[in-house]
This record gives sequence, structure tokens and C-alpha cells, in this order.
Amino acid sequence: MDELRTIRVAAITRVEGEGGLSIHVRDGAVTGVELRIFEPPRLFEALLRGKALEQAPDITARICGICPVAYQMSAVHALEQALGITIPPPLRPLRRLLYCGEWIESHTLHVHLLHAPDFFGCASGLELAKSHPEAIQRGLQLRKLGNRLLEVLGGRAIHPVNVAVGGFYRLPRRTELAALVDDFARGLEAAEAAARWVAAFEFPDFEQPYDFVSLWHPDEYPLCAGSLRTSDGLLLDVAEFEQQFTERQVPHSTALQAVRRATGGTYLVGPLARLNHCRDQLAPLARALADELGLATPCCNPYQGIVARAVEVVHAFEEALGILRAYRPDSEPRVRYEPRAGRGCAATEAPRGLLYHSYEIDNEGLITRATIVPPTSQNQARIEEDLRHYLPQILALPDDEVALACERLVRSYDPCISCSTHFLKVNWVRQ
Amino acid sequence: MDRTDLLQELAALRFTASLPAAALERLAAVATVARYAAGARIFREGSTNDRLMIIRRGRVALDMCVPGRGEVRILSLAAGDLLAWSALLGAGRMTATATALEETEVLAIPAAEIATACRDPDFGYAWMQRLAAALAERLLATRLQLLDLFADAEPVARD
Amino acid sequence: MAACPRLAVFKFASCDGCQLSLLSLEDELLTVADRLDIVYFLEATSRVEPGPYDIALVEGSITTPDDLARIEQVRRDAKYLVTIGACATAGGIQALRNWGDSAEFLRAVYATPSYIESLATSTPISAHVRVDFELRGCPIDKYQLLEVLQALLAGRRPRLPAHSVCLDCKRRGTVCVVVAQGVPCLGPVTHAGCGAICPSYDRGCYGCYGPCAQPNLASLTAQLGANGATPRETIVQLRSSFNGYAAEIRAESDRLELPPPGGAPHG
Amino acid sequence: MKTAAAAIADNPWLAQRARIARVTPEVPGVATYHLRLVDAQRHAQYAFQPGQFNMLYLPGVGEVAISLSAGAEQQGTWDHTIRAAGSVTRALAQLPVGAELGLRGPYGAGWPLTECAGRDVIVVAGGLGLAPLRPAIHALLAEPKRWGRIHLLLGARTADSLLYPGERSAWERSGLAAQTTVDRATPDWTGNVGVVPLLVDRLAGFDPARAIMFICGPEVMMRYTIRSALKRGIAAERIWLSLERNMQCAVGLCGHCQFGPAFICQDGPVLRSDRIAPFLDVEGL
Amino acid sequence: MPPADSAASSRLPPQLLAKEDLQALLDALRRAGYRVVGPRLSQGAIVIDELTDIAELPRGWTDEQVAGQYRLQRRPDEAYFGYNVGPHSWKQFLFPPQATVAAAERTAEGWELRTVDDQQPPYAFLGARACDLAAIAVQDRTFIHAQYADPIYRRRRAEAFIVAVDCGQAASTCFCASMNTGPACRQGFDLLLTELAGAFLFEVGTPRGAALAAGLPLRPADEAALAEAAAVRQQAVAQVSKQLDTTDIRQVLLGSLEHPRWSQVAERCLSCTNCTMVCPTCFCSSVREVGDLSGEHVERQREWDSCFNVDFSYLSGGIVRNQIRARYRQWLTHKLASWIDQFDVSGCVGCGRCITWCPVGIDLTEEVAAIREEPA
Repeated sequence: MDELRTIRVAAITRVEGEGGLSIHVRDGAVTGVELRIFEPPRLFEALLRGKALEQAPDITARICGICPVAYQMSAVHALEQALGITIPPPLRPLRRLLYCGEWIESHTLHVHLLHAPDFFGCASGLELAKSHPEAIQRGLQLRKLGNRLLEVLGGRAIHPVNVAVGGFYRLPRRTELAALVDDFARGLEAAEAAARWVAAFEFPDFEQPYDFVSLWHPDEYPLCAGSLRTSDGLLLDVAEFEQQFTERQVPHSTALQAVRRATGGTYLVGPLARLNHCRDQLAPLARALADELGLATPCCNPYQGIVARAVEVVHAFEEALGILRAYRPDSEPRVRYEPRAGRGCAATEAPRGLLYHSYEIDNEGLITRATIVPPTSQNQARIEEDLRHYLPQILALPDDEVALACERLVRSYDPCISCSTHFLKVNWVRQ
Repeated sequence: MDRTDLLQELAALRFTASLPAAALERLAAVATVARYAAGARIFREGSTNDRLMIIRRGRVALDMCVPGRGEVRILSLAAGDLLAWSALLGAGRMTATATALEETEVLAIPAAEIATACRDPDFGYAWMQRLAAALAERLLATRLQLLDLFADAEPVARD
Repeated sequence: MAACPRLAVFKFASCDGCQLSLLSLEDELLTVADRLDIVYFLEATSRVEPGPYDIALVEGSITTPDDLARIEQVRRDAKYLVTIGACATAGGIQALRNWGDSAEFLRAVYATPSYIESLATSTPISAHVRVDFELRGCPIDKYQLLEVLQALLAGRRPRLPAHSVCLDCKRRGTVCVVVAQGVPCLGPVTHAGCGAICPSYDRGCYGCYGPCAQPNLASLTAQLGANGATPRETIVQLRSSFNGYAAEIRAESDRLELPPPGGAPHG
Repeated sequence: MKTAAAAIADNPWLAQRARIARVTPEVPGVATYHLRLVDAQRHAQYAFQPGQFNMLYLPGVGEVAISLSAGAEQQGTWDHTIRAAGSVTRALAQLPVGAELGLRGPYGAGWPLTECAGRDVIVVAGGLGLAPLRPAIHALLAEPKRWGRIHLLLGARTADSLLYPGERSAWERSGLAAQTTVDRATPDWTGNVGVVPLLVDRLAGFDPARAIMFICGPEVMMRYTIRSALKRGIAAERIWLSLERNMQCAVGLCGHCQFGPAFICQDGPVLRSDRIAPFLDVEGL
Repeated sequence: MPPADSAASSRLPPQLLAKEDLQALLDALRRAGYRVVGPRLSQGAIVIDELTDIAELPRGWTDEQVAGQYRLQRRPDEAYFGYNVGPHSWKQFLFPPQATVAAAERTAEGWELRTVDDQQPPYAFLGARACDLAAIAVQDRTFIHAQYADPIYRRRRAEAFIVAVDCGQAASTCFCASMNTGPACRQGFDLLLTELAGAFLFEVGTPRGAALAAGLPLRPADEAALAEAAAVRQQAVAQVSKQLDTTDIRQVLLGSLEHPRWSQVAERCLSCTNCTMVCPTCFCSSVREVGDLSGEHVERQREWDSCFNVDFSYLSGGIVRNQIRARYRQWLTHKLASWIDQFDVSGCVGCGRCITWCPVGIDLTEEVAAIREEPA
């Protein structure tokens, strides 16, 4: 007798918000997995047309409240390329510093409040705080430091105001950054402790032969710059992104899914991809910690993304401390430019992975075309594929346990859609 | 009441006090006193009435009939107030019902007499000025009532 | 209000930044969770309970047919409905579509627009249901959110000033960027609440908090024009922003007969 | 950090602890809060002029300026008659007897009782405006020989919002001539209908040349009461009114209660009409 | 009111302080326990902020001010004080923009109510101008009047040490002469500097000033120095071009409350509060109740507020001054007219800040002139 099961998760976007999941099972075999992202479309690429290029950092920040800096960074780098300008060298570390703030803020949120509860059977970080107050308090305080850095350098933590095409609106005063040093030194220690806590979690045994994609830079852990690196050994200029990767639309999602153009194959971006490709570029303490924690590379267990995130938090504190200590405001805050027609693209490493922006501007500096490929839409197809591989292991379980297990797997990617950050409603429909 | 007393009284009542002596004399000549017991109806809304009144003693309530709500009290009047001024207009149809709230005395003046007297420009001017002032006061009081002044009144309290 | 009031957080079209503000109350978060029973907050907890709710925080604007039904249910379930942020309060950045051809917008983004269910407009929550309190900002200020929650807990009206950003600039000692640097700034007509961040970073206010009480937009736009500002830099910015759909700004852009803010290049 | 006594003299921001000893419901939405200062000595030493106000403070909610409506000689407490209208007054209405609040005061200028000597005194009140006048009435009735006749003209929206009904009869027995009027009459109301200025228009039994008038009520009512009083021949210098503005500091430091040339908290709330009346007619001042 | 504390009779004869010894003055003040605040460059303007080194002064800079516009410019010389008043005033130190005035703590019985002591160390103001001194005197009347005093202001004011500087120039927005407050400093300072080409003319205004001066490397001023100082001061007098006719100004303004000019200025006025914020005498404030979530601990925080705010005139019946017209009129008539009723002095010292820092360049002297010209 045919047994038809449809597991439906009611609510995920191109960018961030609410998504759902549908699983179709026939005769004990998975016939379909749809990560359904129906976050209302907000049509940013269309809205950007006709806008002054200077507005792009502020507008694209609004794609995501959790990783606005990533959007601002990809936007300004792409637009600076289109304008043919280079920011003064002293500003590079400041942009990395801002990005460190966001990594800390975003990663610690996911690690402590959103993902860790899964390892303790808790509904939320707030509930976990009752049994593990020190760990959660430590996480909140780490996150607060990330937010403080964003506030000092960016004006505020969510949708910072200080990022400008060509640099910054105002450079921080030396005292403003120096005031953070002691707290960041303590934060670094706390971040190491947090990583040790996380590494001790029990991880389900599930590995996949991922095609990891991330930026790679010979001299630094990738944030704002680098070449595109894939697991099959390609090292490409970011300008080739659109030749190598393509977005396809599927009927069950308002988000577009990205695949390798040549093979149609899925790929994975994010902390695991970065760590696997760029372990050598980690700051010394972070790298030593990765060794100490026995984090194997390549690491192909998606559940261990949480450890990769925790190690990246340590890296972000370590790198931030170095920049905070060395900072001297001895540059103009930004490069002046005259608008000119051009096109430019850039990718930076959002907390959740590679974020690609490309723009065309006219000679008045108005945007005529914008393309934005966020990390979650790149991971979406890969997540569906993982679920297809994972489901056979658990199909014997009751429906609600299957749903929960799927949710946990989805959450481990830290997809930038609010529901999947902690909840996927799975609807089982027995046919 | 004899005419001298009436004259004195008219000179003391608020509505008529400011009229010139000659005008007061004309009024005194035609005014009569009417008395109403407490609760007595002086006139009814919609009825015609040919006498204008000035309250000399007591209190009078004005009510209007509102379908579905019955009689609603609009205003109360007291000594010195003008009453039934609609008598001067058109058919003298009353716009409210007047009831004596306590034992009440009015000076009643036939509207026709006033109309005749008003042909004398001196009397007419003095009379109309007085009447306009009284009606303006009445209108102002009505507006203040409309404002529902005391709805949220509080002495010094603010927060 | 109940001993431990039930708090729900809902999301419509938005970036999540405003509800994130609640989680960003690092020092107060656990206390908030003690004082309020968080029974629906998809971003933070797997606990999902149906209404009624004492307080519903609503983020995001209404952009899909499904949203229309959902917000009415939220209203029915909520004793106090508080909108958080510019999307929920004024339609958000996505309201720029309201001037454009939304079908064309969809075609610009999606290869197969027929897969997408979307309304032609992005509208604030108050255009659909009664709202008890509107918290401004893109994003909201977390301490203002705390004040709103505290006020509701205490049974009083939240105390949030409706004055211009200028006052906050001066309180923090920031020099006026308009006067000293000739930088266009929407501060004089923008609702306070952010703490006057932008001018302290040497840039003009770009209006995240929407219009202040009784904004004199006509005088400001005249002043921006007199200073030789081009529409690209200034006047259009008023509307092509997160609160462009706010009534006062719509009225002023209509008065100036500005071209539509979004849509085809070169408007 | 200073606590209690030493700081009071030199810090106007310091409130004293007070406790709600009793609550007397008055008319709908209005109650009199009988307050006792927690420090017994301070309670005994407290003194005020009729017409002055206190700042009542509910920590976490805020402060509100409320005129005293009776002194301790009445019931042993310092009384405030309050309508639950704003955040503070509504929160106050929720407090149980025995609850604590803060109190600063008394502040401002009160009714000029010394000016009443030998004069007919006409007290005109609208709505809750009777509350700040009540201590003045108490004072007047305590020494009837010092003054001429004492009239009270009281208006309210409805009969059941005429304040202090029982007490008014007692006042009348002590020689006060009271008249009341309402805006809206219920069927059982046989008294006057109409606004308070009409009562002033009709008032008999006083000598305009030597009468003095105290007015408290909504601003519009006061404006037209003054107009009627002037028409009746009472000189502007003998018409006093109690004004309300949004008082915050209560001691002339915060600027909130500016009104023309006056600070209502300090120069007022009781002001002489010749000084202030011209400004009452200016819209938006 | 404290009496003017520096009548000419108590002044010592003028002396000279070498330019390079300005640091000695700063050091002496700091040694005496003062937190020295004075002019510094920041955000495109000369603001007032903490000073630890004379090198932080905007030496060689000046400003150009017109209605609605302020621009820094280089001076041809290296003068330390060659500029006019900027966007800040000393008010921010004596009457801080934000302060906690009281606190409450819930106890078992009820509430512990207390005040909060101001912890600020004493200030020394370096570079106050004549109009600034006048403004401080005006605020003294507001905050330290007979019956009540603001504790924060009273303490800070009593402790503040004032080093004034005489103006050698004037901006187009200055009208101190009309208000009889400057440009020369006459009283209200502990020390007074007049910047000459090669030195500062150094004058002592109070015994406290004399005590501080005692440790400084001063030398007697010669006739040439005195003449040069007089010329410097005369140059400022000559440059004050703006005027405000104060004749019967109280009657003129309070008699023109329905003047059509109020509606005209309301079309331009943004009601943004900038004029009141930069005004060195505006003193309006509001108190906010700031509690923690538990409701156990509450602070009462006072913040600068403004009569231009809609909420400022809130009364339970509604907003009293619900139009920009009414709010502008309130500000101007209070400043120039009813201030006199309340404090026996004008609320305006002619510093011109409200003119420069109005984003749309509204000039109160023009408004007064227009009202005078056509009495309503």
C-alpha cells in the first residue's frame, strides 16, 4: 500500500524572515524536500533603481537587521569598484573592525540564543538561561561587546549610519576605540571559554561531501576582500561570480536559489566553508583553539557549524583587539569622487556566508541595475539536499520527532530567516 | 401695582435698567403683573404668545421637547431676565416651554404695544439695543454651555 | 494586566531588526523574560502558543493577501497592539513600490513573478487595524521599546517625546551639520528617538524615525533648495526613505510634485 | 547622598514621604485623598495658604500639581481632591489606603484672604475648581465677622458632579449664600440650568464697590466670569483667579508654566485679573 | 542675587601675560582642582570642551557667521581667541543638558526619596566673552532666586572660575551693544584677558582671581600695551553692526500679540528648538521618570526642553500652543519682554547664536523690527 506523507512547514526569503518546509515521502522514500521561503518579497533590487548610489548602503542594510554591516560592506565595495576609487589604506582595518562587531553580534546570537538550546532540548535561549545561567549570561555579554563596537564605529548596532561609499562619514576618535580595549581583552577570554563550552556539545553523526564556497585571502581571514574559492580547487576573481553561480527561482519560495552554473550542483557558504578554506589565516589564538578543540578540516558535519562560529567569534575578538590597539585617526574619513557611469561587484563574508552585490550606475551616480545574492539563498538548495540525505536515517521516527530533527538540521546553517533561526513549523500531511 | 411702582421696578430690573426714562414710562404704561404658582406652566413650546415678559421675582425653567427623550431643560431664568421674547417675532410662536420653578411674578408687556412704540425711533433704538444685548448674553451662555466646560475640569492638576 | 502578561512578537514584511532590538537588551533581557511571558516570538523561541495575548509587538508592513488576514487575527488576539518600527508604522522602505509599477518590480526581481503572491502596496499596520501605540524608528531604539513595555506593565502611557532630532543633537553637544558644514539634514522635521546619531557622525539625518510632531516640511525643503541642494541629494531623500509613505511626507512630496521615488531609472 | 531632613531646605527636588490615610469618594471620577506625612513632626509643622498646591509624586509614574482642598484643621490630614484624568492621577486612584507617595510643597501664591477684610466675598467655582477654593471658604467661615457677605456660585456639568454636596449645606448654615447651576439638567434637577457667568449676572446681595471675587474653573469659564463681574461693577484689581498650566518643577526653574508675564507656579496659581486677564483672551498663549 | 563681584575699584592694575605662558595659566587652574573647559575645534566649529593643553585651542582660526551659516576660516595670524561665540555656551556646564535631580528606592514600608548629589568637579571657564558673562548673570536670576535655587546650578556656579576674554572682533550676528552687554567685559569674571599681538593684557576681577594670578609669570603692562588693548576693544565695538531697538520693547511686543508677523515667521520657523538650545539663557527643562523594569529603583532625570516643542505646553485639555506661530511668539515675547516682568532683566544678551544656528536663518532682530515698523 502506498504510503504518502507530506510534511509541511508553514513559513523563509531571499533575505531574512519567515520560511517553511515541505517534505514528501512515498513508500518510505523521500520524493521531495522544499525549503519554502515565503517571507514577503520586498523587491530591493527594483527599489534601488533610480536611487543615488550614496543611498545604497543605507537601503541595503534594511534587507537584514541581523547582518546590516554585511550588506553595507558588499554595497560600498561594489560601488567603489564601479566608481574606480580605492579607500585610503588606513580605512581598511576600520571596515574589518566594523565587520568584526557584526560577526560577534550575529554569531553569539546564533550560538547562545538560537542554536545552543537544541543541544539541551530547550525551547529558547531564555529557557536555557535557567539551567545554564553563566553560559547564557556570558553569551549575552559577548554579544553586547559586539554591539558596542558597532555602536562606537557605526553609530548604532542595527543599521549603522557611519558607512559611506569611499570610507566613513566620520572616523572614530582614538579615545573612543581605546576605551574598548580592556573590555575586548576580557571578551577574548570569554569568547574562548564560550568556544570550549560549545565544542563539548554532542553532535549528531552526519557528514556530507560539501562543495564549500568562500572568499580566500592569502594574508587574512576573509571578511571584506579575497578571491572566490571552491572545494574543487577553483580560485576566481569575484567578478566571475555571475559566470560561476546562477540563481534559479522555484515555485515554493520567494527566495531565489543559487547553484553552480557549470554543474547545476548545490554548494555551501558560511563559517564551515570559511574555516575549511582559511584555517591558516585565523588569528593565532583562534587557530590554536581550533587545534585544541580538535576541529577537523575539512569539517563536513553541518551541526559543527556552531563550533566554527564560536571559533570565528574568538578570531573576531582577537582581530578587533589588534585594530583597537593600533588605531590612529590619521586619514581623511573618505575619498571624494565625482559620479561616473560604471559597473562594479563585490562579495564579502556575511556571518552566514558569501554576500554578493553588483551594481550599474549612470553618469549622475544613479543606480540603474542591482543584483544581490545573499548567503541564505545560496545555501537553500544545499539545505534541501542535506535534508534529502538526512531524512532516510530518521523516517522511522514519529512525525513530530522527524520534524524536530529536520528543524535542528536547518537551524545549524543559521539561515538568515527569522523562523529558521529557531523555529520551523512542520506540517505532516498523511496522504 | 401702580404705575409709579412699576416704573421704579422697571428701573431696577436688569433687563430694563439701562433704558432711558421716557422708554421706561412707555413700558410702565402697558405692563401688567402676572403671577404663577410653583410648577405652573407659563407658556408651552409651539404655542403662540403675544406678551413679552420680564421676570420680577422667582425662577423660570425653559424646556425643549426632544422626541424620544421628552422634555430637556435648557436654561433657567431668574429675576431681571427676559422671557418670551419670541412674542416680538412673527406669529409669536414660543421656542421652549416655560415653567415656574417657584412662585414667580413677571411683568408682561403686550408685544403689539412694543411694536407700536418702536415706531418712535428713540424708543425703538433704545429698545433694540437693550434687546440685542440681552440676546447676545443668552447666546454666549448657550455657547459656553455647548463647550461643555466642566467636562474635564481640574483645578491645578496636570500630569 | 495579568500577573505575568503574555507577550507575542509578530513579523510582517521587514528586516527583523526591530524585534532583534528586544534580544539586544542584553542586560535587561532576562529580566524582561521574567516580567513577561514570551509565548510567541519566532525569532527567539520554539514555544508557540495561540492567543489571547496581553501585548502584541508587530514588526513589518502589510504586503501580501495572507498578511491582511493575519493582522486581523493578531488584532483579535491582542489586548494591546504595538507596532514596532518604520515598516509597521509607515510602510517601510518597501512602501516605495506604492508609487511604482509593482508588477514591473516583481518582474525585475523574479524570473517567474506568477509564483509570487504580493499586493501592489506596502502599507502600515494602522491602515488595516486599530493600533494602540506606534513605536517609531528604522530600527527602533531598544530603550524606547523597554519604556513601552514598562509603561504597559505599569498601566500608563509610554513617555516618548515627539520633538525634532535637533533637540537631541543639542543635548549631546553635536554641532549643527546644516549650519556649520552645509550638509543637508532632515533633523529639524524628524521625530526624535534615535538619540541624534547621524549628525554626531558628520552626516545629515536621513529620517529613520519619520516626521516629528507638526513638521514644517515646506520650510525645510525651501531651505534645502535655497542652499543649492539638488533633488538627488536632498528633497527626494525625504520620500525615498524608510518613512516616505508617512502622511506628512506624502503630502509635501505631492505639493512639490516630485516624480515617483522608485521604479524605472531616471524616474 | 543626602536623605531626609538636611536636604529639604536646600533642595527643591526632594519630596517628603506621605501616606494615604483615607480616601473619600466625592463625585464620579473624583476623590479626596487625605494625606499624612510619614514624619509626624513634619506633619504637625506643615502649613499652607488656601489656594496653594503640592506636587504629588508617584515614583515611576511621575509628579502632578494638586491644590490642597483642606487643611489638617478639618480632618487631621492634608487633603487633595483629584479627578483621575492623567497618568499620575489614574495611578493614584489605584493606590490602596496606606500606600506611600511623595509630596513637595506647598507652592505658589494663594487666595488673598487679608484683602477680604470688610468686603463682600464672591467665590465662583466651576467643576473641580471648587477644590482649591475650599480651604479659602473654610478660612472665611471660620471668622465670619471679618468680612461682609460670602457668596458661592458653583457650576458643574451635571448635578451629580457638583462637588462637596454635604459640606455645602453646612457652609450655608454657617452663613454662606450658595447658588448652583448645571450645564445639563437631569429630569430630577430643579435647580438652575446654565453657565456660572449667568449667576454672576443675576447675583444680588453684594456691594460691587466693596466686593472681592475669587474664581477657579476652566479657563473659558473664568474669562466670561470676569467679564460678568466687571459688568457688575467689581473692579479688576479685586478679581482673583487660579490658573492652571503644566507645572513640573513648581519653583520657577523649569519654564513649563509660563503665561504671559507670569510663572503660574510661583506668581500664581492665584493671580489678580488685571494682571493676567488681557492674556487670557489671546489664543495659544 | 549675588552682587557683581568685580567692580572696577577692586581691580588690580592690568598686567601682561606672555603668550607662551598661557599654558601656565591653564596648569595653575588645573592644579587648583578645576576642570578647565574652553574653545576647541570640533565638527567644523569652535565648541567648548575640556582643555588640558594650550595647543588644543583653535589658534589661528576664526569663524564667519551669518544667519543660518557658520564657517571656520584660517586667520592670517596665530591669535588664540580670534573668533566669536560658537554653537556652545557655558550654560551646558552650569545647567547640564541632562542631570539626575532625585531618586526613589522602594523599601519595605514605602519609598525612600532622596536627592542625588552633583559629582562634577569645579569648572574653570577659559574664554568667556562679555555676552557670555551677561548670560550667566541672567541665568543666576533664574536659578538662584530668593525662594528656591537649583542645587546643581547653584553649586557649579559658586565654584566656577571664569577667565573671560575681551572681544577684538564681532560677527555679523552680534548685537551685544544693543543689549548693553558688550563687547567689553565689565564684570562677572575672575580674570580677564585681552589678546594683543605679543601678549595678553591680564586683569584680575576677584580676590579668587588674584590668588590664582599670584603664581603666574606676569609683568606690569606699559602704556603701549594698554593702548593696544584699547584699540583691540575698539575694533570689536566698531564691528558690531547688528542692532535691536529695545525702546519700550516690553510694551511693543506684549502689545503686538496678534501681529500678522507671527504668522509670517511661522511659515519659515521649523520649530526645531535650535534657537532655544543654543541660547545661553534659555532654561526650560522637563523631568523624566526613569525606572528599572522591577519598578524598585527610579531616577528623576531633568533634560533641556524647549517652548518650541508641541508637548511642552501640554495641559490635560490639550496643547495650549498648538501652532508654530504661538510657539515662536511665546519664545520671542518671553525672551525680550515678559522676561523683564519675571526677572527684571532682558532674556537676550545679544550673542546672536539664535540667528547663526537657525537652520533657516530667522533673525529675531528682523522680526522685532518688522513688528515695530507696523504696529498691529
